[in-house]
Amino acid sequence: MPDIILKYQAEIWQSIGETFVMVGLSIAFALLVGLPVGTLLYLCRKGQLLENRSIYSGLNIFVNIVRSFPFLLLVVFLIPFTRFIVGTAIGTMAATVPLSIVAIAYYSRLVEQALLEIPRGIIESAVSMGASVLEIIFKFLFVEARSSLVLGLTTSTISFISYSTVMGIVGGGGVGDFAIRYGYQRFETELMIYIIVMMIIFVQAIQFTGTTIAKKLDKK
Amino acid sequence: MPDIILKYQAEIWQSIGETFVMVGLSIAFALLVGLPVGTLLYLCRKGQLLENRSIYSGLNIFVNIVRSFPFLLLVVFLIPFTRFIVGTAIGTMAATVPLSIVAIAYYSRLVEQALLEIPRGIIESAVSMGASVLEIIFKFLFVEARSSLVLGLTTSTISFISYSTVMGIVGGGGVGDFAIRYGYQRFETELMIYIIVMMIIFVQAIQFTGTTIAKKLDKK
Amino acid sequence: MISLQNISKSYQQHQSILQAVHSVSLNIDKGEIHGVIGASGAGKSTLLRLMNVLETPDQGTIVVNNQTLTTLPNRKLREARRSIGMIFQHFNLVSNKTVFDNVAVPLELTGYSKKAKVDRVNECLKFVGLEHKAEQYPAQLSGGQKQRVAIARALANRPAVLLCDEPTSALDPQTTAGILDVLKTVNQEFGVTIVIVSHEMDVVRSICDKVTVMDGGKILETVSIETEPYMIPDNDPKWFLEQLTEKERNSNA
Amino acid sequence: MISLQNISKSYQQHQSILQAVHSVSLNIDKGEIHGVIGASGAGKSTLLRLMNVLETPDQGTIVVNNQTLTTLPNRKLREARRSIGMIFQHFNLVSNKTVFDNVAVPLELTGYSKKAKVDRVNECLKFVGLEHKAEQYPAQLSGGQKQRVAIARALANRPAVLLCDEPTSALDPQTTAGILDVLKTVNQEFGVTIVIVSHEMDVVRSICDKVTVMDGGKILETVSIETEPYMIPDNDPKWFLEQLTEKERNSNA
Amino acid sequence: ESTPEEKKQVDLKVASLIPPMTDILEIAKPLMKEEGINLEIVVLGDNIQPNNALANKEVDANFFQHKPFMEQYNESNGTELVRVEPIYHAIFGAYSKKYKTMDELPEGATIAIPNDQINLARSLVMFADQGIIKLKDGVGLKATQADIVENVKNYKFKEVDLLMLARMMDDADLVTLYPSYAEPLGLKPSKDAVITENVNSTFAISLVARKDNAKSEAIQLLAEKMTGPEVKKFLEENFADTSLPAFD
Ligand SMILES: Nc1ncnc2c1ncn2[C@@H]1O[C@H](COP(=O)(O)OP(=O)(O)OP(=O)(O)O)[C@@H](O)[C@H]1O
Ligand SMILES: Nc1ncnc2c1ncn2[C@@H]1O[C@H](COP(=O)(O)OP(=O)(O)OP(=O)(O)O)[C@@H](O)[C@H]1O
Ligand SMILES: [Mg+2]
Ligand SMILES: [Mg+2]
Repeated sequence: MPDIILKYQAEIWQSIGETFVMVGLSIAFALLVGLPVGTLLYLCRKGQLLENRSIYSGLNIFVNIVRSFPFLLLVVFLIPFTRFIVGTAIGTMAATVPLSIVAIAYYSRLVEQALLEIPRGIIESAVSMGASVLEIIFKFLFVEARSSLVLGLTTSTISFISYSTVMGIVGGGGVGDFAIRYGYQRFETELMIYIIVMMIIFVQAIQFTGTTIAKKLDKK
Repeated sequence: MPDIILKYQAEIWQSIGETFVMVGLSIAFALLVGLPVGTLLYLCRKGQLLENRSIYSGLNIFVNIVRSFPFLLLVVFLIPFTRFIVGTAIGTMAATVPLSIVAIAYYSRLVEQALLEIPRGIIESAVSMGASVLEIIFKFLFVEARSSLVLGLTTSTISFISYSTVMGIVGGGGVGDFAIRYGYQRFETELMIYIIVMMIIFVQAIQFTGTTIAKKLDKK
Repeated sequence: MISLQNISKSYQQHQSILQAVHSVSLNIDKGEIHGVIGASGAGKSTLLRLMNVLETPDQGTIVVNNQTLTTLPNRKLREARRSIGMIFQHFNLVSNKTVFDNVAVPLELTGYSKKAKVDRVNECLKFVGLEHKAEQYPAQLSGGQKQRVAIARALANRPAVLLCDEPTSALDPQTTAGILDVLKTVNQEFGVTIVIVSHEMDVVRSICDKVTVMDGGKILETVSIETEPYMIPDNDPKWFLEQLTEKERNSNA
Repeated sequence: MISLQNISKSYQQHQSILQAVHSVSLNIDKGEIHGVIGASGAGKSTLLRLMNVLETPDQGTIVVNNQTLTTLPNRKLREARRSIGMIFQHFNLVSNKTVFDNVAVPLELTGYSKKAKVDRVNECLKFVGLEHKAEQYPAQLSGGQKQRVAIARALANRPAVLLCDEPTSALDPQTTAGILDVLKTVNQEFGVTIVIVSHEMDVVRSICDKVTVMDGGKILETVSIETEPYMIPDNDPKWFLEQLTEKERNSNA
Repeated sequence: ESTPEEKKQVDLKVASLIPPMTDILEIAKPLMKEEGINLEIVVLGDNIQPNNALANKEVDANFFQHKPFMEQYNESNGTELVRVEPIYHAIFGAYSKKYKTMDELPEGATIAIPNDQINLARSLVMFADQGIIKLKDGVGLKATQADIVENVKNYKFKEVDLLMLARMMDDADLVTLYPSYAEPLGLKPSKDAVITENVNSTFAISLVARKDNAKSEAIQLLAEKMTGPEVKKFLEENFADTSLPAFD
């Protein structure tokens, strides 16, 4: 193990932990909120099962607003909200609030797109069986789009990691911020490269896992 | 027109111009390079037409590396390359280099995913007609996936705008950076809000255009 | 059982409007096996899809099982549809579910117990001769096998009405005979009303009580026919050979 | 013209291996119309897909038009395939191209001039009776219309060999008769070799010179038959009615 | 069982950005512990958030800015942050790879300067003080490029993030740098700078707190430790001519 890594061992472990918290919670919110929001976006579209102009426009605008904010300013704008939710606006937990909101907006768009690829015939067969909307979602849409949904979550997770590197501004920490602060700002180039290599391996592993699962799930 | 906007009119126009240059070039590279790279990723996959483990792994790793780098550090790492390409590492043109590389990586992944949704039968029919790989790409793959490709480019463009807001660090400018520097750092909150509203409208317009075109193109 | 009153359905096509079904009225009695025939594009599939309001008619009322589907609130319509089985011209199987799971879906929707579900699915797969393919995915099946899965799925929930869009179009004569047998059985034993779109005249003749002939979106006529048995071939591949050579001999003679 | 030597093809299924085609050898002469029949899942589609190496055989050689497709380099294989038309069981139309553009694809691949292309596409659409649907997209067509587009597409490039997987499965008898006429014409006038998988015995009898019967992945036998004309119905919807009532009368009698 | 000493444990949170600021706080940490004060260093990533956090009482003090910057923040946000103690001078300078003096710098040369308001102004003021450009009268630390009224040699000022400046030595003819950024490049203000600013106590990096807690025992104790001999020794040993103690 290179000296420089040993020297900063404790900080590195801590920053890995912080990244896990930030990205982990973002994924959780992407799934718990982004998946439903994306599904609603799809269902409320023109010509779809729950066609509803106002819900569609509302969600669509929410997603676009979140995605059009410069991320730094989104973080700043959300500070009052963050303080309301987690009691403070600095630190790792505080960083998860803007990250999760971006995660929701980001993943919901990919979910919408994945569902749009499902052939009409499948939905027709579901309707003809008298399936309720919830049943259509769980027994047809999510089954048929599952490999796209996994690929989308993979892409999203990698983006969340990338977003999390900016969270240093509110003291969120994480490996990306560590690389910037210790490696870049202190010109510890070697340390920075080790951290970046670590991140690349990590991202590569996520992509590999995602692709493999998606392939396993795809029976088309 | 609010006074504060009139006061900074010149700067705002300039920053809009800078955003257009950065995002425009990113889109151009996404299309010129990202589209082919994504298509290759798809074609070289296991079980596909040009199955080729080494090309696939190579491109896949390139895309993952770009996407796993903290964006700030990517900008820094690319400085020598940027300098080689545009002669300098500061300014709007210099900012387009890392942005375009991110654009390529980002869009190519979405292209790969869009092409994966094409039913096998379509490709089989192309093969049975004796179409060459290039003909399959242009006369079948891109035709059948065109609405997904447009939606993917829409999502990407919005991400590029978001990425471009960070390019102030190398003097790239742009509206996002303007909002950060004048609005956030100089506490001109009103100005910041105007700019953000402008960006939201802009993003909304892009999304609307993309969705409309995609819908027009989709005949499934 | 099924009653269509003055039903029309048109589609926007390029620059013109196509009247796929035009002021059609039709009554089908309970327990009847009703055939629909006509040229390609005559509007047969559209008519069938109107019967469970999969296509909303531009005008007219549709009554199935004493319920006016065209005015039924959503929840009620769903319930009504659970007792209307449908076999699609293009099968519409869920490609990420196994054969077993595809057939199980309608049972899950009506809340069958696990045990009852397994039994019923296996029973239906046996009807169509696909017990051994239960764990396969649709992409691994031949055309005829897919079609038979779609038939098993439509039968699974013991529907009161069965709408079949060319249910034997991908099947060889032997398998067709087997499927027709199954349809006749459910019709006779459980009183299932069956509407069957088909272009195979032998099939229509052998199973239908009444037949509606469509042309250009309109009903030309509905006639009652007496069914004549579908010549059921042995389950022996040599049958194909005999068919060919026997005829051969005939024509040589 | 087509010669298969000891061809095998197996698929991985769940936990077992399925031998879809098992050591098949078959010779089809130039200008022959060759039928392939057999039960659902017998391996007919697989055999057909092997003939233009759309499925790579596990073993054996395939020679078409004096070219050994199994060993041909990629470029040559592509060229060879341009003169082999194929009609798929599931049509495989490009859903984002109009009917016209779907049929035009093979012509663009061989570099027809714009004018020649338009003429030829219109000609082929006329063969299948779909001139008026040229600007429609596949999603706007009925099942039979889609199938006819697939037929027009396969004919467009004036192939030397035509591989047809149940080309009339979605067609009513009248349209079937029309299509069979077209196939016979290209066979007689241009010497096109045709392989036709079908489960409609009437179709096979009426058009094939030789017929191969498949069972469980193997060839049971190949027999020569004398074609007996397909009863060509009038292009009048009343024909359906006559069919029903006439038989009716017969059986009443 | 708890001893009276443990009962007195006080937590003190201080926001900061980069070394040597964070180093100084690290030195103070064990010293504060002895006094029963648990010093927690909160590292943030831009130069607005530490003041926001302080104003919102999420931290008790911060250590990253000079007085004018704090005053500007107070003015814009209606807050009452106060300087507790100046700690060290970071001498701003301009460096070049190619040129040794301002006279060598050709007409139209590119000068990279920070892009945040206060440091942008500070570098413009530095050039103005040396007579290289002229600024509008009385703009002081509000200066932007728009306030340049005279620029005889037609220099082009390029605004770049503070973090990025050190990497711009190859791209610009002249780069303005904080010593903490110049040092890793082996550049020392006294020896290598083309020009430096006048040492001016207004720009000393200072410990800042709020009006309501500035006088508190813990903050005062921290100020004391940060100006103690340990910090002085550290700065002299490690940042001899880049960060000069602003206390004796
Ligand atoms: N891609 C595949 N993966 C696994 N098994 C397959 C695949 N394609 C075909 N099979 C199996 O191979 C066997 C032969 O299939 P094939 O499609 O050739 O039958 P077929 O004679 O055309 O039948 P049908 O008349 O029903 O179309 C079937 O049992 C089928 O399940
Ligand atoms: N979604 C649609 N959009 C536009 N036109 C449609 C649509 N669906 C069907 N049509 C048109 O309506 C007409 C009737 O179609 P339908 O599918 O009912 O015919 P069919 O009698 O079932 O024919 P086939 O025997 O070929 O399946 C056809 O001309 C078809 O082109
Ligand atoms: Mg139909
Ligand atoms: Mg088949």
